[in-house]
Amino acid sequence: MGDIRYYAGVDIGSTMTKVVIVSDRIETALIGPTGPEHRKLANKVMEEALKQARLRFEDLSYIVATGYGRINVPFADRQITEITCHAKGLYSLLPTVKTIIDIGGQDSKGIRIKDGKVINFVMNDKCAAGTGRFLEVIADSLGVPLNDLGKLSLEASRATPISSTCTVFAEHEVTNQLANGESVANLVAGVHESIATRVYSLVRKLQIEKDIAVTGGGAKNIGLVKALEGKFGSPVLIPPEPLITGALGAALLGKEKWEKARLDGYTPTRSKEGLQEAKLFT
Amino acid sequence: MTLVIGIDVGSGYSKAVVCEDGTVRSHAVMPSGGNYKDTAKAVSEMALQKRNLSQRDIRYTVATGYGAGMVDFADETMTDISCHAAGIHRIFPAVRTLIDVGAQFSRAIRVNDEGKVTLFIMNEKCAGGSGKFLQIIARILKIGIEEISELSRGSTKPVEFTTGCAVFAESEAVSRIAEGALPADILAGIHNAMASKIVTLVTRVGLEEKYAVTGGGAKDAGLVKAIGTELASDVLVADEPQITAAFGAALIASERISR
Amino acid sequence: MTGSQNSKGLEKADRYYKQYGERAKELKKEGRKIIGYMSALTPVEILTAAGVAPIRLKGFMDEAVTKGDAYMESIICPFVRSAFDAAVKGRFGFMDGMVLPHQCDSIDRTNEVWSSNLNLPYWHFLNVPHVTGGPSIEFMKEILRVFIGTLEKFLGTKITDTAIAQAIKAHNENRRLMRELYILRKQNPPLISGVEMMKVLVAAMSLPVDESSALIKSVTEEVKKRPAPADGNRKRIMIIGDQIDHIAIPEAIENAGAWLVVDDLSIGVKVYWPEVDETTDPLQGIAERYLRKLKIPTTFVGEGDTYEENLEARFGHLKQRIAEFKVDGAILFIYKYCDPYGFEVPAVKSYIESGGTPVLYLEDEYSTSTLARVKTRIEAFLEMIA
Amino acid sequence: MAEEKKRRAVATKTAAGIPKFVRGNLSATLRAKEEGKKVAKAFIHDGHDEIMRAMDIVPAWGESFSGVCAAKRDAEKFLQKAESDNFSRSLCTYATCHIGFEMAREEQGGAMPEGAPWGGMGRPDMILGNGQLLCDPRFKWPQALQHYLRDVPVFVTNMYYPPWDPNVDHHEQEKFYVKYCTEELHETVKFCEKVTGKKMDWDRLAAVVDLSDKTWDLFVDTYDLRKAIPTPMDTGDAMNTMVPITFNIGTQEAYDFYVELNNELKEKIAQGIGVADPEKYRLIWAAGLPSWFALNDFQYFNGKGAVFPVEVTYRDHEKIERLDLPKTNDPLERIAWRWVRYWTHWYDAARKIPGSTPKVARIIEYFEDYKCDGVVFHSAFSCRSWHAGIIHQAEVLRKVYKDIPILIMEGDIVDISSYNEADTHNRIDAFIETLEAYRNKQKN
Ligand SMILES: Nc1ncnc2c1ncn2[C@@H]1O[C@H](COP(=O)(O)OP(=O)(O)O)[C@@H](O)[C@H]1O
Ligand SMILES: Nc1ncnc2c1ncn2[C@@H]1O[C@H](COP(=O)(O)OP(=O)(O)O)[C@@H](O)[C@H]1O
Ligand code: SF4
Ligand code: SF4
Ligand code: SF4
Repeated sequence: MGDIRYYAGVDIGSTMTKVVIVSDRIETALIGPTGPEHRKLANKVMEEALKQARLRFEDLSYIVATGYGRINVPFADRQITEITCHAKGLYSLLPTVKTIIDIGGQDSKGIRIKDGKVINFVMNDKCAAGTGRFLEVIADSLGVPLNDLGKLSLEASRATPISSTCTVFAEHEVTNQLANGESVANLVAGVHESIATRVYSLVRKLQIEKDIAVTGGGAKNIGLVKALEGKFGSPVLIPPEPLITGALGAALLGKEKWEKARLDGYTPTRSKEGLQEAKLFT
Repeated sequence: MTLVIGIDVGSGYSKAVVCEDGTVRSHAVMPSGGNYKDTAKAVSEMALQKRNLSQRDIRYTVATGYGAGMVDFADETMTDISCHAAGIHRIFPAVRTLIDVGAQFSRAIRVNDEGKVTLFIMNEKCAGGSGKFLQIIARILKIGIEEISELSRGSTKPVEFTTGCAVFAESEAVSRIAEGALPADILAGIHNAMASKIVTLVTRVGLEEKYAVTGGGAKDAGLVKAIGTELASDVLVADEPQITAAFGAALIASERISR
Repeated sequence: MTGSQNSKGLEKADRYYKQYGERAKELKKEGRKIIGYMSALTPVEILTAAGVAPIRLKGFMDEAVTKGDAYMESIICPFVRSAFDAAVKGRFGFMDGMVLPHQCDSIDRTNEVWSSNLNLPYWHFLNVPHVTGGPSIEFMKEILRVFIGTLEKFLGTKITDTAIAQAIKAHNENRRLMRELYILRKQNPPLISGVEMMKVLVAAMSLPVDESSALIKSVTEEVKKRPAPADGNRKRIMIIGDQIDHIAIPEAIENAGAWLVVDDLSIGVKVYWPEVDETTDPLQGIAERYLRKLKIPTTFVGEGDTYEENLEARFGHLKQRIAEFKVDGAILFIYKYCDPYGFEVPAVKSYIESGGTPVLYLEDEYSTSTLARVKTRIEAFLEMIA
Repeated sequence: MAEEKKRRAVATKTAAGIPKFVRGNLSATLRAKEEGKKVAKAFIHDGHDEIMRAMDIVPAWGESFSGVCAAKRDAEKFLQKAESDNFSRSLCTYATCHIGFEMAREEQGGAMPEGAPWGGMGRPDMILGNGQLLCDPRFKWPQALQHYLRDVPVFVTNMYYPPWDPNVDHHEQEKFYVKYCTEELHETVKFCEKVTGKKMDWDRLAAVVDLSDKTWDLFVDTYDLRKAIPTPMDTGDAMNTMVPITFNIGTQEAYDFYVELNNELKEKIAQGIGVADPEKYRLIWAAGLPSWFALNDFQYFNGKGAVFPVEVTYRDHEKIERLDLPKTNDPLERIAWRWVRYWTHWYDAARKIPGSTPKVARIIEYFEDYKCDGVVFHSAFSCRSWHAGIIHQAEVLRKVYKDIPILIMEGDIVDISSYNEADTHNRIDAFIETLEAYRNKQKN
């Protein structure tokens, strides 16, 4: 092992848990295959990731937790918001990017970065409309796997307008339209259009500058990405694995913190806690 | 025979009530699904079949509810607000305030001494206070909607939800369960959250004794209790609260043929 | 822990904060009349001169609005809704009367909703103008006279000019004392935390002026004596908004690893900096303070020759505070449905940013239930300016 | 489509001239430069109309502009533009729509934003506001606008009227309120003189004020014709025919318009032509600006036999004699008295009914005079000024008057995003059933 040091980032999202371990390169990246039921089991994903990288927990020098569930991850050394982490992670992958749009399960955000640093950001409010969760709900009720939504919507002849903003009622609207003979593809396209509209009006509050990147789970959906490109009137960049940018950023920030501490003349001690379940509510 | 039928095509459930001279002969309830037209037919068939009747035996049909317009065989349509009032008036003539908890809307309705609506208010365009909320929670608890009532009974410390959004509450409930919260406490938490939204509607129309809860939500004793606690007074619930509007529609149908 | 003698001030503030109105209740038992009021625009000097105990109404961020919504539309600013809800729930049951000054639509368009639902023995709507020119000062004096007249009628006593002049002195002194306490926050780390300060500010507005002054004094002494907090390596934050009167917000800021060192709130700097001129006619002095010196977006300022000049007149004080208190970042916390503050957001944000201070703009409800998202934003903001 | 046809049948012919007025007002702002006139961004109902008309200042009405955008269902892009600079969606959408429009124009170096309705509106040379009792946007909107139009001078006056207080006699206060208003109006004139470089012609001003008094009276007489059964004109129509009195008061065209409308209504009455056939229910529109994007909802009511012979919205006038205005030679003082009395003349009516309020007293009077059966309120979420306190009005109305059917609708003036036609129609249906129930009860 010698001098190689390992740092981990854990992104406990509202929908998925992501773990990235870095050294001088990305050692491993793992996305919790589970749904919301298990997101507190960040430790399990971490174990998996360690296994994959053939490392032991003790090999990690520093762990940063981020995401919606970052608050109570006992084995993390530090918590950093997903905004900073996404910016960091994305910048390391796509350094030309100035505006990031992150579409996650619980919220959508717009982040403006300059030299890898956040200079401004916006987040949506407490409603599921315009978030990835909206997509999940619709995918579920249409019986289409989340993975296929994007492709499917590309076959649409038009985007069916969805009039309800409320996710719950929109779901209802979609099922009704379906019964009335509207095609699944058109409906999915309509849903993408509706989310893109919401996200666009949110992100507009930033002085949008190119390049624009889309990250988070929403970026895995080509239909949504296309709808967004339509709104922005320009193509957007997508990182190779958009789900992990937050965790990657967290790991990189961990590395940075650790190294800076070393320069300042001390070695940060790891949190005493071993791998155990996180808590999301107090 | 002066048989009539009232059909309530709700956004969640469709209900049919067959009446003869103002008394219920049979009724049926089924999920509305996506195709209101077919469901309306199916639910009325179902109610008729229970008494070996057919649509030909029916003198008058009144359709109501969200999808009333799709019931092409109806003689007349009425809004479910009036039908709820008509129905509850026959069941509890003393009731002056009515709380209807349906799948998509919750409403507070004031009824006069003749069973006519004098004022009504609905919830806004957010599912946070609607019956749909219950369905969502039942799904994640992997229980039938009819089990909610019983299950919520044992709660000792209701969960306090950090969000009013039905969608996020769903994920929150999931996590809470994973963290060991009891289903009973989750349900009680949802009941409290819903009750406080519903009670606002009630105070807006003015609470007058007596009051009743109707609609599918009234089948949930936990919710009814939470509403009662918020309002600090007793609440009436019919035996089959969910069919109140369909019953009301049938009563209106009877009225039509007696004229 | 310092000795109990010394810890009195903060402890008291904490108690009055937690049991808001406790002192008013006691005073009522002693036979004092209690007059509640809304907003920074109520001339408390006149209430004090009348011999009543004034208490400013507050909201309760951690309580859901339940009763109030039955009478008040949800298009009203959530702070007013919360305060009204508390009032109809009887939390201010000790009030003999209330003064509602014309501040904004959320307040003045609900005047009748308040008055008829609370049905108090005394009620006054004080029609404070929105502009500040000469005719407005004269007009303000007229409505102050009407106000005084109704109070006199209610109390059955005369409110003399001498009494008003004395009250002005007392309130100026009170403001001076509070500013002294604020000054202790200029140090790094500040001698008093934002959370503690919030409690003091809230407690102070629930007390008669002399008791309020005594409280502030004892807090100042206590704070000066206790050892300074160690952690000086934190960002220094300013918060700007209308009535933020719950510790949840300073807590969110300070738990995220920053110090809240100064504010521009309507229960803080906005009311404690401007004084009433003691050398002129009392009503003239009061009119000028409330119309011209109080920096609140509901009094229109536009007398300058250029827009830039007006910006200085409207927001110049913010830059001063930022410099004096060495602020690293400002949080603009505006309630939804608030037109006066809402329309200013682009102007105030760009004004502060032009001075090199980053601004986080948050638009929110008045509720701790939505705070989780606010916290994330605050944390991200701190990381951003780190 | 069927509804479109019906719509034409019920509307007055005279109302067909309204688009000309609206367009005319917009294009006047665009033409002003060539004609050497100054344009003022101004507010309706602010007491500035006559001053502007007498000084040849062309008013640019922000409310009208945003209303037109809304009616064309094309406001979203401007709302979003404003939102992009952090103007909240919860703010007055007349304001944010207009500000968004001006922002877009400034960004394009003065070029008219694409899709601005009817050629758009000219850039103002000055902005007039009024921090009056009516609403916050009336002084914050000008200030916010100046953020993007920095060279354009802003002037804000304050015109108050005594607040309603059952325990305080407003008569005593009227004088100093009028004095204050008059002084403020004089300040406004000074400001306008400075910007235009012209002096006020006081005789001309007096003539304009007389003309608006005359128009004011004619307007009320004309609207009173709607008391006829069946009513010849509906609120849906009135939301159009209010344009001349609201935006063109003090001009001969406005006066002439009401002459024409008056004739048409008389004719309709003579022939017994009503808005709805048969007319079953008469309703009062008791508060609220309409949803401009959903004016067809009035036709939906009409189709169910319900008509609105009267509304409080935009009926910003009562017969002059009723206001009992003191004599004065200062036309500005005249405006001030008219303004103050317009509000306070309801106070005495309110005092006669314990527990009532001026707004409710007014509803009761109209309800009786126009022989109404029910009350409809509209609550628009982005304007607190007219829409806060509606629940309270409804409650007081029932308490001090009688048990009458009431409907509170919810929507917005400009922002269509929360509007749902099916829901709205469903509510209207239920309300019609309620009216029927009351009707039957009365019969028994
Ligand atoms: N393969 C996929 N195809 C399309 N959408 C996806 C896919 N995977 C995830 N998503 C979307 O991404 C969201 C989760 O994104 P993520 O960034 O992990 O959010 P969070 O951090 O809140 O868990 C889901 O709500 C879903 O909408
Ligand atoms: N047995 C039950 N226990 C609890 N809640 C129920 C039960 N049955 C139905 N519900 C609730 O009633 C709602 C449907 O009510 P209903 O009056 O049929 O609505 P709608 O007419 O809008 O379809 C469901 O959303 C569910 O919340
Ligand atoms: S509108 Fe729907 S999605 Fe939005 S908060 Fe309400 S329930 Fe949630
Ligand atoms: S926050 Fe705004 S709307 Fe609310 S009371 Fe203050 S000024 Fe008025
Ligand atoms: S009255 Fe209402 S709509 Fe008109 S400017 Fe004021 S807030 Fe806007």
